[in-house]
Amino acid sequence: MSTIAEKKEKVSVPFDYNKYLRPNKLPHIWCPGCGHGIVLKALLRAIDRAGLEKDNICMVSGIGCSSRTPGYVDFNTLHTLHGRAMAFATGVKLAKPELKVIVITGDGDALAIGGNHFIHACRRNIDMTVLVMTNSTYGMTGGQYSPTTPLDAIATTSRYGNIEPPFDACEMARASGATFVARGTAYHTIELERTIHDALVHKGTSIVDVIDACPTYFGRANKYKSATHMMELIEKDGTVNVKQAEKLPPEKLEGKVLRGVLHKVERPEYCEQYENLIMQKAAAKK
Amino acid sequence: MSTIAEKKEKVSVPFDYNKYLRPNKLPHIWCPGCGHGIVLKALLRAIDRAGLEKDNICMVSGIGCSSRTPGYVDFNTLHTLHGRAMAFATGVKLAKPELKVIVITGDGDALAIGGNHFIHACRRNIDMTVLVMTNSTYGMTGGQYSPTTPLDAIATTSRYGNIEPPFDACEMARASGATFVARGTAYHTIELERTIHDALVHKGTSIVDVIDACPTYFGRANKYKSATHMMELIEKDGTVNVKQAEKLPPEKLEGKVLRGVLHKVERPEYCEQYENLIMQKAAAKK
Amino acid sequence: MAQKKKRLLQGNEACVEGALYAGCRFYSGYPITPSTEVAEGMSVRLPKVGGKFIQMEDEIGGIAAAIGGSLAGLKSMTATSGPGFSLKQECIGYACIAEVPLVIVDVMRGGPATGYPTGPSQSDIMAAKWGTHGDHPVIAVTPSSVPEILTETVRAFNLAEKYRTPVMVLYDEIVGHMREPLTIPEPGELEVVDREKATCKPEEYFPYDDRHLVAPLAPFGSGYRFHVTGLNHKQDGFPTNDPKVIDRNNRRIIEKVETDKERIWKNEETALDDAEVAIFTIGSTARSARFAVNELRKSGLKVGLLRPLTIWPFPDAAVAELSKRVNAIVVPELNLGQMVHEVERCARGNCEVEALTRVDGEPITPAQIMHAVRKYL
Amino acid sequence: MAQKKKRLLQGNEACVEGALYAGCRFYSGYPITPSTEVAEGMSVRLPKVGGKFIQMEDEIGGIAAAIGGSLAGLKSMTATSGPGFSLKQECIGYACIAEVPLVIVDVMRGGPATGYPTGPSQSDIMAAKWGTHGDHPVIAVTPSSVPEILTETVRAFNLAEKYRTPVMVLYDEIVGHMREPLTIPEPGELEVVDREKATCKPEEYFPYDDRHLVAPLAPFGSGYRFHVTGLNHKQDGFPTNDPKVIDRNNRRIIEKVETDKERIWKNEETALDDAEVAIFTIGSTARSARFAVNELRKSGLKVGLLRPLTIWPFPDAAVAELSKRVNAIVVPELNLGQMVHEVERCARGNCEVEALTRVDGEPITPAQIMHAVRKYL
Amino acid sequence: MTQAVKKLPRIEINEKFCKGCSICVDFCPTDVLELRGPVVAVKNLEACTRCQLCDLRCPDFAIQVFD
Amino acid sequence: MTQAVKKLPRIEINEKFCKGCSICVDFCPTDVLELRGPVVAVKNLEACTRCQLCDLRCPDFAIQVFD
Amino acid sequence: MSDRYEIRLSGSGGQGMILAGIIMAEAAAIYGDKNAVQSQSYGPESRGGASKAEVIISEGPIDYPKATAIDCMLAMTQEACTKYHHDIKDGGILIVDSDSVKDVPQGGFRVHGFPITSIARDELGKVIVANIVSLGAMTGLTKVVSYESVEQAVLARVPAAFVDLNKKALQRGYELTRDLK
Amino acid sequence: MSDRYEIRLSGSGGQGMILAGIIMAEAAAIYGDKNAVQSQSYGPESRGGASKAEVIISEGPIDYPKATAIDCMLAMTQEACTKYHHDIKDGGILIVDSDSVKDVPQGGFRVHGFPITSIARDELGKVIVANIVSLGAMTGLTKVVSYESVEQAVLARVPAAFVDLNKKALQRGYELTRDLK
Ligand SMILES: Cc1ncc(C[n+]2csc(CCOP(=O)(O)OP(=O)(O)O)c2C)c(N)n1
Ligand SMILES: Cc1ncc(C[n+]2csc(CCOP(=O)(O)OP(=O)(O)O)c2C)c(N)n1
Ligand code: SF4
Ligand code: SF4
Ligand code: SF4
Ligand code: SF4
Ligand code: SF4
Ligand code: SF4
Ligand SMILES: [Mg+2]
Ligand SMILES: [Mg+2]
Repeated sequence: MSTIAEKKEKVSVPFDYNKYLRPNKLPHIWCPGCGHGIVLKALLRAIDRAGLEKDNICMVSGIGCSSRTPGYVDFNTLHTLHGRAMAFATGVKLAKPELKVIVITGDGDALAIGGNHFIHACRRNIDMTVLVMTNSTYGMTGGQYSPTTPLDAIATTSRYGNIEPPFDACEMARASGATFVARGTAYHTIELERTIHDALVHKGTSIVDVIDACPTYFGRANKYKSATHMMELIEKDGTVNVKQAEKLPPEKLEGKVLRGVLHKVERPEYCEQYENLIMQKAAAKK
Repeated sequence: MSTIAEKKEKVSVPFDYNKYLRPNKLPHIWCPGCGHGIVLKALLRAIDRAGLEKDNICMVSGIGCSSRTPGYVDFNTLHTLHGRAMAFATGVKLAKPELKVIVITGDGDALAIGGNHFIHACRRNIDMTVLVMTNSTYGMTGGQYSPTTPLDAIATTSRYGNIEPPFDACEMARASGATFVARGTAYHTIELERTIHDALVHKGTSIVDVIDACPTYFGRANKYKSATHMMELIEKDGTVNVKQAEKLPPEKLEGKVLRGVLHKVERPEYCEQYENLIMQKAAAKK
Repeated sequence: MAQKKKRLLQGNEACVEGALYAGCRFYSGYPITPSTEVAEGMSVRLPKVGGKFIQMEDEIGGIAAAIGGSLAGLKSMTATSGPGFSLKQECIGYACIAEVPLVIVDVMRGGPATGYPTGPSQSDIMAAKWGTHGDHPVIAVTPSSVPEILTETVRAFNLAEKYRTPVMVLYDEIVGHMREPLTIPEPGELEVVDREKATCKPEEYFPYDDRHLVAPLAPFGSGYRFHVTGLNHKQDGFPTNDPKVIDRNNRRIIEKVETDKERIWKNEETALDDAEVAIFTIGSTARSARFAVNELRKSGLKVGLLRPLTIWPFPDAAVAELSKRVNAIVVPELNLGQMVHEVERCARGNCEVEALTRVDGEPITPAQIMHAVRKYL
Repeated sequence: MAQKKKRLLQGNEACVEGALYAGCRFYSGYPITPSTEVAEGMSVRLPKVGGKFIQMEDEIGGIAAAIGGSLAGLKSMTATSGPGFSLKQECIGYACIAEVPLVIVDVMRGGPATGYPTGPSQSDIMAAKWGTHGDHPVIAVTPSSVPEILTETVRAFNLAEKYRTPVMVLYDEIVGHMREPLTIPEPGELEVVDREKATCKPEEYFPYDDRHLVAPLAPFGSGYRFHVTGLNHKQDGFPTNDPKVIDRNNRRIIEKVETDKERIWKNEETALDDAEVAIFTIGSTARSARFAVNELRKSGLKVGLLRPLTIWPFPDAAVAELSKRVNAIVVPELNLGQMVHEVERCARGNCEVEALTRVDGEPITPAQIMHAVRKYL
Repeated sequence: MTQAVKKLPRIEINEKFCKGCSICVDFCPTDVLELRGPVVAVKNLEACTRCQLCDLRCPDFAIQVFD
Repeated sequence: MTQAVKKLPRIEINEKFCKGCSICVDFCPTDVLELRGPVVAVKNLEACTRCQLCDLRCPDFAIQVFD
Repeated sequence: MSDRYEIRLSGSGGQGMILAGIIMAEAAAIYGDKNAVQSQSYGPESRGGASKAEVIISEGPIDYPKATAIDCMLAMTQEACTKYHHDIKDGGILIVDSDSVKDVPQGGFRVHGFPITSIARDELGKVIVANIVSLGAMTGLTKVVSYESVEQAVLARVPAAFVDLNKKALQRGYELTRDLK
Repeated sequence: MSDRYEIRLSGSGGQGMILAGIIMAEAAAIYGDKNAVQSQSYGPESRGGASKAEVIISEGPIDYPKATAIDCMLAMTQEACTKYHHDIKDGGILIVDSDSVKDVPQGGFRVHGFPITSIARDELGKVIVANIVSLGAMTGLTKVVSYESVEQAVLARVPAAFVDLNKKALQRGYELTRDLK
């Protein structure tokens, strides 16, 4: 399955992103160095690898910089309201289960205002892949603290340092019932592509928490020198792959965030249950 | 600390509930056999044991049968909107940290419409004790399925059996950051009193998930013969104390829900942090 | 035909029958008194016809999922009451600007806030029109009997699909909970409007095609890949800052309803021909009014009733015309004065306009109306 | 006095200054363009004066916590824009029925839904009045300059505390984001109203004491133990089904504002004495209108401006009176026609009433107003 | 009515509050209580061990056991 | 411009898309790229190993490396 | 409106008054050839407390769905009787369960007391059918709907296993009124 | 209104046009003795793209806060210049950064081109102060506010460490206009 090695050996044509993009909508609105674009590219490669058809994909987002993603991709795309992506997506999926539903959301969108829809979608195990673009801030509105902002960090509404402990989106997803929970970063793009691929082919709610960076607001306010600097400190040095972690001594894991597939179980999917149980029992009870 | 034994030995005057009640508001509106009244009594005893002053208690609830509790008790009482109890409570507590804030809520109120406020209050670790009266239904509106309704159970909106897996409120609370997480039942009233007491004296967000029963809707729809029957099957036989569980073989634990204090850690409390960090830094930065 | 049978149904049950008759195949919502029976009915009935029912985590999720279901091609509905109606407001605006067909049932109860959950009321009439922020079109129908809840729910779906906009079915708790005999109409008996299909090539498809007041809406997954947003957008659905386009689109979504309002209006007139005093009211209150009109006419008093079945767009033409021929219009409503403002506006001082309000959780009685009307006779 | 210094402030910053001046010590909200600077300012300033700031998980939490803060005794505020305003509606109704003093700032942007986040608009005027379900009182002030945002925010707090009700501060993005010179008033310079204290014995305290239109509100934890609910309640705060009590309470919360509206109204009149045409407008549009009036007066044209600083309760008396002495009232607004309905209602056909609407994200210019007005001269 | 030698407990039942749910009856370890029509009643006071379980589990503040 | 013997890769840069964030420059293992004014440019094509990291991490669809 | 017949059934929550009202309305409108409207009201406390259902029966259209001048009222509890008897019209009928209603109100109406609950419990063995017993009595006293229609309506609403019991209950109630006029 | 003086500063997001506008307004209203109103507009895409700030300066009250007939406009980019120059009034001034604006629009206004960005980058070593250079030039050309007021306003807005740099930038911009009139 691994393609890192392959890629290094084979000299290949680069990936044709245009196949999945709406090229006339580019360049996108994201700031220089914003991680959202990197994540989008990994997603497109993962979609390609999973062999999904454009007509069968419905991408749903909320509001935020990250939630602007659907505007750039050539699927059925639905840019909804702040926090409501997963609720809209639930309707789309239940109404038309043959669609592959992908939700693109930000840490604010998914975990602040949208927290309730997030946990309930996970609980139902409705088949959708959710990418949470965790940049620890509300980028769109100019850098307020979010539910994933680290303690003590500076934001426009925490100018004296943040006192609210951050959520771990993966823990939340698992506790609320998601059957596939993983984490990636915008730095580890090949790993991210593979992780997203695995999420896409999973049946049920698959959550991928993607650590990325908002150099414009989070970066500047917290004295990161550049997007690169953030990627190195937060994404590269701040995380460790869950497989590698098994081999590391606890000291080395302190303060590190785990990457990779953190949780995967099989549990009946919502729409299938609806079809199998509800429709059949209803038909029987004429 | 244990008082079960003591109680059995001493022949004592019964507990004077009237001290904490608004007697002219009774009898309460709850149906015959509804567990909410049992939980309320355990809470009042726990409050007494914790030595809390009536003037210093603010009890906040949402909407639901369970959320009617504040109307009967002689504290500062706030009956809010469906799902919003913890958000209102956050305001009360932050504005006046010297108040002991107790939130009474139902499984629908706390975990369906109120899920977002629930997880965020836990995350902030704001000092309040939250009793979730989990009766696996929306009692107030006549018995629809709730986020804690078991699979296959019958409700007025799941007449063919429920296909939505239930939340584990304790798991959710822990994953979102609550520093005290416990579970009790309306059957184990002495244990419940102790658990609530421990929650009350804990500094930070303390969640007590109380398994109780709605004989009127959940009970009738699911062929329980009586309130007693429900208490025996769901609360007594369906649960096991976490301490006992340690000694039991895994087979015996299958399908059982754990009671007792499931999680307790010390972490800075929100209002204290606000006082210590924010106010001080702000004052310094004149 | 053999099965055609009269049944005694509750208003909320008739709403379920109407929705199914109209072809509704998606329901998502959150229970709330006094609308809960609509959800309960849909949960039992939808699966039998291959439709989807889901109880969401809250009212916002309820309407959001319904919008999603509609975009995926199913006729969709949600139902609620007071507090839930307030919570749905943001999404109502979304359905308006994104032009998503949807039926929203609001069984009105006493407010504000939790108010009086089981008390009848007509206090969401203005909230139906102005509840969400920003300018937007509103269509709202106001049945006043159990059979009419069925037919008006069907009409609501028809209007929603025809104008690609959310349509509200507003009725008070009395009508929602009372039972009347009703024969479910046969297929074909009532008109059922289906969504206009996109027929062009996918490359040429614009979800907000400039050439139409209402463009066809292709369902997601039908080979037409397009973008839907709640931002101001161009005909292709993508966001824009172009003032001209924004202006045009904002005005168009209102005009599509306003310019066609003659077709959307539906008024019932009782004894208005020679009336000196008119009563203007809806829902259960219109039943009291009809009772009162009958009684007063028995005494030879010239009283009539104008009962709008479409309250939004407001029947301004009918009221304006009426105001020129009567001495007074009395507006009984189960609130503290809402429709009366609109009646006053349309009457332009031509006649007296008086509100008869009640907010104690009890219905307005025929006697109250008779009393109010007599003043002007 | 030494520190008294002129500063160039943004409208949203002036709102922060006004709130602090008025004694606001609690802010909870959720960021949203174009109101975010209010939250940001409060987050920096409140801790310095011992006040509390919290960014909640969403707008509902934002207003809910603010109501909680107010009940605990602190003057409280929340700020938002369009979509957030819609989300807060249910809680607004709660504050109305539970009679909790609160200031709600709504910096208006293009809608509906996400609409045009950075585009100026005045399209929440009707939503401010009718957004929440159920009948309820509304007070809303409408400043049109940066210094006025400060003074009107102070007035909003005063009104909120005096009438125990939520008060809205409504202004458009232009006024919210523009900068003007401003001198922060000294303590004492502006009136500051504090909440009436309960003085009776705790056993005799009724939070909704029948003997008052507005009863004193004791803070939680002050030794007065009482009950607050969003259900219809008796004077002791406990729920009731008694129709008489429900009626009385529902009417009282509206009457406390209606009967005192002469004191709540605040209108600015410009060149109205001999005007043949009047302009009625608010916010940034009133600035365009004043510019237009000045220009037209230079040409000897008899045009005047009525600018309400209190839009709710609607200045019906002023408009009615005006309608009798002018040929026309022109109502420019950054929406598709909202205030104009009220003006029409109050004018009762006495004069022409014309809306001048704009919804393309650009301001209404003086030239547009001049053009509209000239028709009637 | 009982001619007890040793001091018997006093079981106070508030008939206005009791809703006859039968919880106290069912869980009394010594079968002291019974339902009489819509409310609970004492049928066998001697057997009462003062364990207070009836009070602890009564949802309606309707029964208390005094020494 | 380069007179390579072995076949060199072709690095395509879309200057309209490039926002000069420098990520590709900083992470190129062989220092092939540099910022020239507001956009990226190739400074040392020979060193390119075709590892594609620049493409993978460019947020702006602005750089691709062809064989 | 002269043929408008107004019925109110009152008792406490759980006594089946609403179901009785529905059956009465179905008897008139589905199994009979009249029109009927049934309505009810309950407080926010939907559990316990006094509850009432109303049925308006008429040959023609029924506008106002609530009682204005009651032709026949049933009261199963004292509380309901006291609270709801005021609108009975002169010449109307008040049927009370004499097991519970001791303090019978006076007025321009006829009062009939029957031991409805004890008949249900003691004679028929199921207190739950008290509402059907009372329906029988009401049918006999009012004659607004035929016995056959009411019987059909009852049987359509009860589970097969309880058909006989309910039939008996209805009949027993009806019999109570045989000697009265 | 005759003394109403309208300024528009335009460029791309991040070039500090809004800050320059604020400084201009503060120079007039805080450090000078006039009245001033500053406003700006940005699209929903707040990042990148053309951005503009406007300042109205007057002796008396300022009603309409937006530009109607611009006395002086600054354009730092071609896009901004093309998009925003239309409202310059006859006899007005257009200042362009000649490094970026190659296609200079024609009209009844005077155009002054200065290599503002290169001066900032090459002479002063910090491209970021281009906005201050342009303020200097604007001060010199418009004379609507005194140099001293502008300098005070600049210094009040910049961190202590950058006082000298900004002073120099302002002066350098002002000097550009010395020989012009
Ligand atoms: C109901 C509502 N509340 C608030 C906003 C304002 N708003 C837009 S995006 C956003 C936060 C976005 O944060 P996140 O989801 O993390 O996305 P990012 O921009 O960081 O990618 C906020 C608060 C809104 N549009 N709607
Ligand atoms: C916004 C809103 N939505 C819905 C309702 C209707 N409602 C009232 S209580 C309730 C559910 C209560 O369930 P739970 O919290 O579990 O309490 P219980 O009655 O079971 O004790 C619902 C759906 C409401 N009052 N407000
Ligand atoms: S503001 Fe932050 S999150 Fe938004 S586009 Fe810029 S860098 Fe990305
Ligand atoms: S309905 Fe259920 S939860 Fe509500 S009071 Fe009755 S038994 Fe309790
Ligand atoms: S105290 Fe114990 S033994 Fe006595 S009646 Fe109560 S439960 Fe029974
Ligand atoms: S538990 Fe309480 S309410 Fe139930 S029967 Fe016993 S005394 Fe009565
Ligand atoms: S392919 Fe690799 S070596 Fe070549 S330019 Fe890109 S990052 Fe550098
Ligand atoms: S990573 Fe992309 S956008 Fe950034 S400098 Fe390189 S090519 Fe340009
Ligand atoms: Mg973010
Ligand atoms: Mg519950």
